[in-house]
Amino acid sequence: MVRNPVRLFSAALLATSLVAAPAFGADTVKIGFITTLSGPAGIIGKDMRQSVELALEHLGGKMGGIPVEVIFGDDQFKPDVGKQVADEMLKKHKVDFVSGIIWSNVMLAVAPTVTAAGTMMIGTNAGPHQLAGEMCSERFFTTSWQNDSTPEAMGQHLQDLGLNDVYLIAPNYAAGKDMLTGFKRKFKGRIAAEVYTKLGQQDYQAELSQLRAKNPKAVFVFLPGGMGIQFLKQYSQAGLRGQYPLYSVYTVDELSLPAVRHAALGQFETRYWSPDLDNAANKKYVGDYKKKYGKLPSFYGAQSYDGMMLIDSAVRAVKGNLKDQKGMIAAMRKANYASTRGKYSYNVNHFPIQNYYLLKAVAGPGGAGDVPVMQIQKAVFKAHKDSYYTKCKMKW
Amino acid sequence: MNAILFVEQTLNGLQFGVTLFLMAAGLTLVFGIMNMVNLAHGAMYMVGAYLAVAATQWTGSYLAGVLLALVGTLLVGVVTEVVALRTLYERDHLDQVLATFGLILFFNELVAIIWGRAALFSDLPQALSGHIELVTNLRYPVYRLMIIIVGLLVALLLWYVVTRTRLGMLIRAGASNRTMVSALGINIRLLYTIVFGFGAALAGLAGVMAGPIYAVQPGMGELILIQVFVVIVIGGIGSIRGALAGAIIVGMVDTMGRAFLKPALGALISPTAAEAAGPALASMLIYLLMAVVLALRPEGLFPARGH
Amino acid sequence: MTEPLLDIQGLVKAFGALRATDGVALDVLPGETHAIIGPNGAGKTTLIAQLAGDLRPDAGRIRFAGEDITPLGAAARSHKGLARSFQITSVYREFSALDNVALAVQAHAGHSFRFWRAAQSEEVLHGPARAILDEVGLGSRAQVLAANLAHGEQRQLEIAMVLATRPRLLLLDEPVAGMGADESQRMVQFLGTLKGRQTIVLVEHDMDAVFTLADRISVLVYGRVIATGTPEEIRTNREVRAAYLGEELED
Amino acid sequence: MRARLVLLIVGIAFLALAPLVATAFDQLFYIDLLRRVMIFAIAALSLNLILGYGGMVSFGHAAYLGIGGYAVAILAHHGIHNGFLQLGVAVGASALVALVIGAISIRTSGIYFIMITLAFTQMLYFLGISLDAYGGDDGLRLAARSDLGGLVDLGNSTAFYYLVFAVMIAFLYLIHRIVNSRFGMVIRASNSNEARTRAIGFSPYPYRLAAFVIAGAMCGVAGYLFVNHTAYLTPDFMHWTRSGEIMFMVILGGIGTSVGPILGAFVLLLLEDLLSGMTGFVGQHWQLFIGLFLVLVVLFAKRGLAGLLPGAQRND
Repeated sequence: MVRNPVRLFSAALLATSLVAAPAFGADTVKIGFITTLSGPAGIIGKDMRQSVELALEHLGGKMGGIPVEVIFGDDQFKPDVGKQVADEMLKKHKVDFVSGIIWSNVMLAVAPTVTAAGTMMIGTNAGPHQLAGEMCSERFFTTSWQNDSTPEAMGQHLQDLGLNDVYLIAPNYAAGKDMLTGFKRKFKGRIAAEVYTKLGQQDYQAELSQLRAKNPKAVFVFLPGGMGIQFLKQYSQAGLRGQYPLYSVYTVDELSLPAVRHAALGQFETRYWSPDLDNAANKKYVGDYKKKYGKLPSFYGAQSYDGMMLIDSAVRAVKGNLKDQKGMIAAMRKANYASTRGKYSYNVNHFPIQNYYLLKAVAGPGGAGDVPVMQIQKAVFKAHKDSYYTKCKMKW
Repeated sequence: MNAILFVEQTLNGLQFGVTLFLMAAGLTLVFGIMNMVNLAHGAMYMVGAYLAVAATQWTGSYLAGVLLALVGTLLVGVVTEVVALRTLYERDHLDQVLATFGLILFFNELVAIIWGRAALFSDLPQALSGHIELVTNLRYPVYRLMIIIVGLLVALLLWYVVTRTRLGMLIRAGASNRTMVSALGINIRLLYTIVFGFGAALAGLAGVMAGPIYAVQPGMGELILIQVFVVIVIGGIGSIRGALAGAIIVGMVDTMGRAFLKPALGALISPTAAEAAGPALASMLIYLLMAVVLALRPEGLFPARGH
Repeated sequence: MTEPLLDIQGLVKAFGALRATDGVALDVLPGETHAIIGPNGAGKTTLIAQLAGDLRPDAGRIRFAGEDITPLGAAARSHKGLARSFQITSVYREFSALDNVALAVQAHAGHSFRFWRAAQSEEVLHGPARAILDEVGLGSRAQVLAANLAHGEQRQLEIAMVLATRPRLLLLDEPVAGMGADESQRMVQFLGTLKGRQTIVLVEHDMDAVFTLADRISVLVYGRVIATGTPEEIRTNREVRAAYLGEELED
Repeated sequence: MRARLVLLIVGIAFLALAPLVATAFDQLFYIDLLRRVMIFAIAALSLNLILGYGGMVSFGHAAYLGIGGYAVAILAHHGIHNGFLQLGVAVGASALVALVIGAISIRTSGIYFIMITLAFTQMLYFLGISLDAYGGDDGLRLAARSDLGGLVDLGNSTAFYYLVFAVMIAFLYLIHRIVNSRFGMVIRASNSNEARTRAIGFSPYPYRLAAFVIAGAMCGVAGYLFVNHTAYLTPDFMHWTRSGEIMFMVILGGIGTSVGPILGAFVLLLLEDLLSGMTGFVGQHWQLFIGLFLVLVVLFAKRGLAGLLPGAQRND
């Protein structure tokens, strides 16, 4: 069961017998996909992995006629492990592309390592502002978003509603602060309070008591993963659900909805994608995912599926000549593939220019007792560009 | 400062405190009596929460689910003690730390294998999902009030068992003088198993009650475990009284810190500086408290005598 | 009359309601072997602990060589010249006999913030240590791990460690406890050779040892000294016989 | 004893030759992997000084990994890349923090000591998270690796490997010297029998504190190397599970044995790498097997893995 002992042996043979690979038309396309597969966050990694596998199935296991091999790596939610796995992908497996990465801090450790080694990196979740701005690279693409864009959309929405006295809650760490900054970039109304909670905090009753004392008009939160599940349950139990409308980003998704259920009903999120987005690629992806795995995919999965499709478009454009990196970059810049979000284009920093929608958690097809589903209400941004691309010096 | 808000935050602190106490009681006894560092105590909390969800679904009754979960956690605790931990009592703390950390990984993965990595849905029974108006303008969730009451009842029950029963006499004797208990011809292995099992069941109870408000997911035990260690160390290891005092203090300090530290700091230093320092300091507060307590009283507030 | 080397006044130590030491007064003259005896629970262990600096008395004063040492801890008292053996054998089990004694020498050879040179190669430590091991009769066992020594040998080793600190007063807490008759006799013989050269406070249950070695004896009962005198005086003291020896005889 | 020496020499020779073999077979990844393992081995070695020899069970040793890392990353962030200066600051800051933590912690003992060292590291961890200027939780990217003035180019994977290797061997020797010196004898004696140590005239406190500071400073060096290895720093360096990992390497290898910590680091990290890279059930649930492995080691290899080596029955 050990990871490819045969390959190690054959690689050694190759190296010693100096059999050079043919100048073009590689025999396999190797992709190293790094995500978090162990620990509580492994649930996200699993969704991404399943989506990658589904993408390969849809591609018939081939990109541009060449068999594809994806090697999965577990970063354990630690930047240094992520970097080690990336090194392993590059130097041991000698992959042609590195893809995946959930967390901004892991991405900031991994992406420069990969691009500096001359390999292409296709991010499928984390979009830290550094990579969108001064650290942008021609070898780095992402199929997701820049972190700030989603809260910007929510800020814009509340601005459009003309709300005042909004209460903001986020964990006390870099992403939490970025989210609130992004929100405030578009929301110009009065802010009732800005509260930072402990990272990984479980109980929010103290914050909810403070919140009620302030009597705001609306609440905006960023509480990803388990924090969000806990917050939503407690928000609903405290009887605040009907009282103060709750808006969030990265807090409610298809992974957390089964655990939160009715406590999420009526919740608003902004996002660039939703399972009910109406286009052929998305219908095929969501439908087949549901058929294969028995539940709805999340945006993490959609981005990862897109990541594979983006790579496929590039490999096909250079007719399998993986040495032609310039050609592949040029192809990717066109975003010429059937994305689950529909047609989009790339900005100079290789981040998507795309729509952002307002979503609402509504009762599932099985009625009130069923797991709620996210439903698109309207587009808040059309062809939105992120706020950092001007800092990116890349020209094309 | 608003008086109602202050009362409400006090209740919140109390509620967090009693949850910590349920965890701390078992841990401090296992420490005090068997001289055992059990990092896997958090795993029992997680097992309790998972079993409650599973048993509630299976029986369709919340109460039956809770009872089954408690019995189940007790059994898991007893089996763990007999199979793995029993042989570790005579080892030093290091071996215990290593082995019980191994158990954490084991239980977390086991739960992930059985129930998956996704957080489970766990809801309140209808009867407990409302609020009551304690005094004018102070509405408090019924479920949280129930946690406070259950926690205080358990504390009372423990006080009775420890001070008024033969088992309690043995437990107290065991915490202060291990050799004496064995000299009395007591079946010490059985005593240990009983203490460990009930400690696990108490942690399970904490987990059962936490299920509907927190996320039921693998690794949920470790989030609370470190705070429980802080509690028993502040209280003094091996002392139930210390565990209760430590739990209430930590619960209050943490809650009040989160609620009032930033405004309080804002009055002292500039609001922008408070904005930055407040949340950071609130996260560190209980550790700061522990360092101060241990610097002044190296054996905690209520040391069990005779170590 | 000569100035006492050790002078104890009104020493009190209570544990809750129990006054384990209840106003003990005692003096030890230079060069004498002063035995402290008493039934179980008389407070001997508590007294020794206070003399050695492991327990802080609640009241009272301990003067050593004319100096008040009451506030000093165990290590500081060792440097004043007070050395103790423990009731339960207390040696470094994972070190060789020689290293055990060398450590005691080292403790009185300046500070130990020396990080590089191997202590085992330092003749200034091992030379004296070897000499003392020879003196107590363990010379041939120098390289044996303390854990592997026989019980009697471990007790001898402990005495060697005590001597290695070049003490002015030896506090010996039941030095023959748990020994066989032969071992016990050899230990008494050895302690006899120290008589006169060393001032010794001897706490002991073994009455043969006590009456063989002691110049004076103090009898401790319920935390108080009820009598002090020569072995002959103690043997004939009626109060002592009633309170102590009587019980002992009944055993 | 001879068998162990042979094993030690074989091990050192293996590590010395590993980069050459890896380069010959074009498997440069193994250079990075072993380098990371050796950096953790250095951290474990430093912990072993206080934990194994001094009996001080510090559950917060990752603090110095973090401080060493922050020293480099913060200086680099402000444009100071001089590797020697960075090293000085890393060691100095680690020693200073160890002095403060140690001064308070060493007054306690047993489980209290374990918990108070943990508490201090938790404080530093949360402090790191709230340091917005230095990336907070996202951490800091090292703009450039430490510049050692042409002595060693840390950008060169193999050269960096040999630097780490040299530091590890040097620390192994340094600790060997320390534990056998007068100072080391006091530390070990205080661990073995504290009452006896006081009775013969030592106050253990200053010696323990000094050992604590030395161990902190040595771990600061590991932090210095680690941040240069990952070229990235996060407060995660100081997470309590990281302290636990370092501790497990020491216990796993065999506490108070000279090469035990190195052995422990290699076994734990290589096993993690091996299991997590497997496919199927094992790969998906590899932590289950690591967990079982730890429990079994404790139950059946009482003196750690070093206790299983030939010649281990000797009670050193």
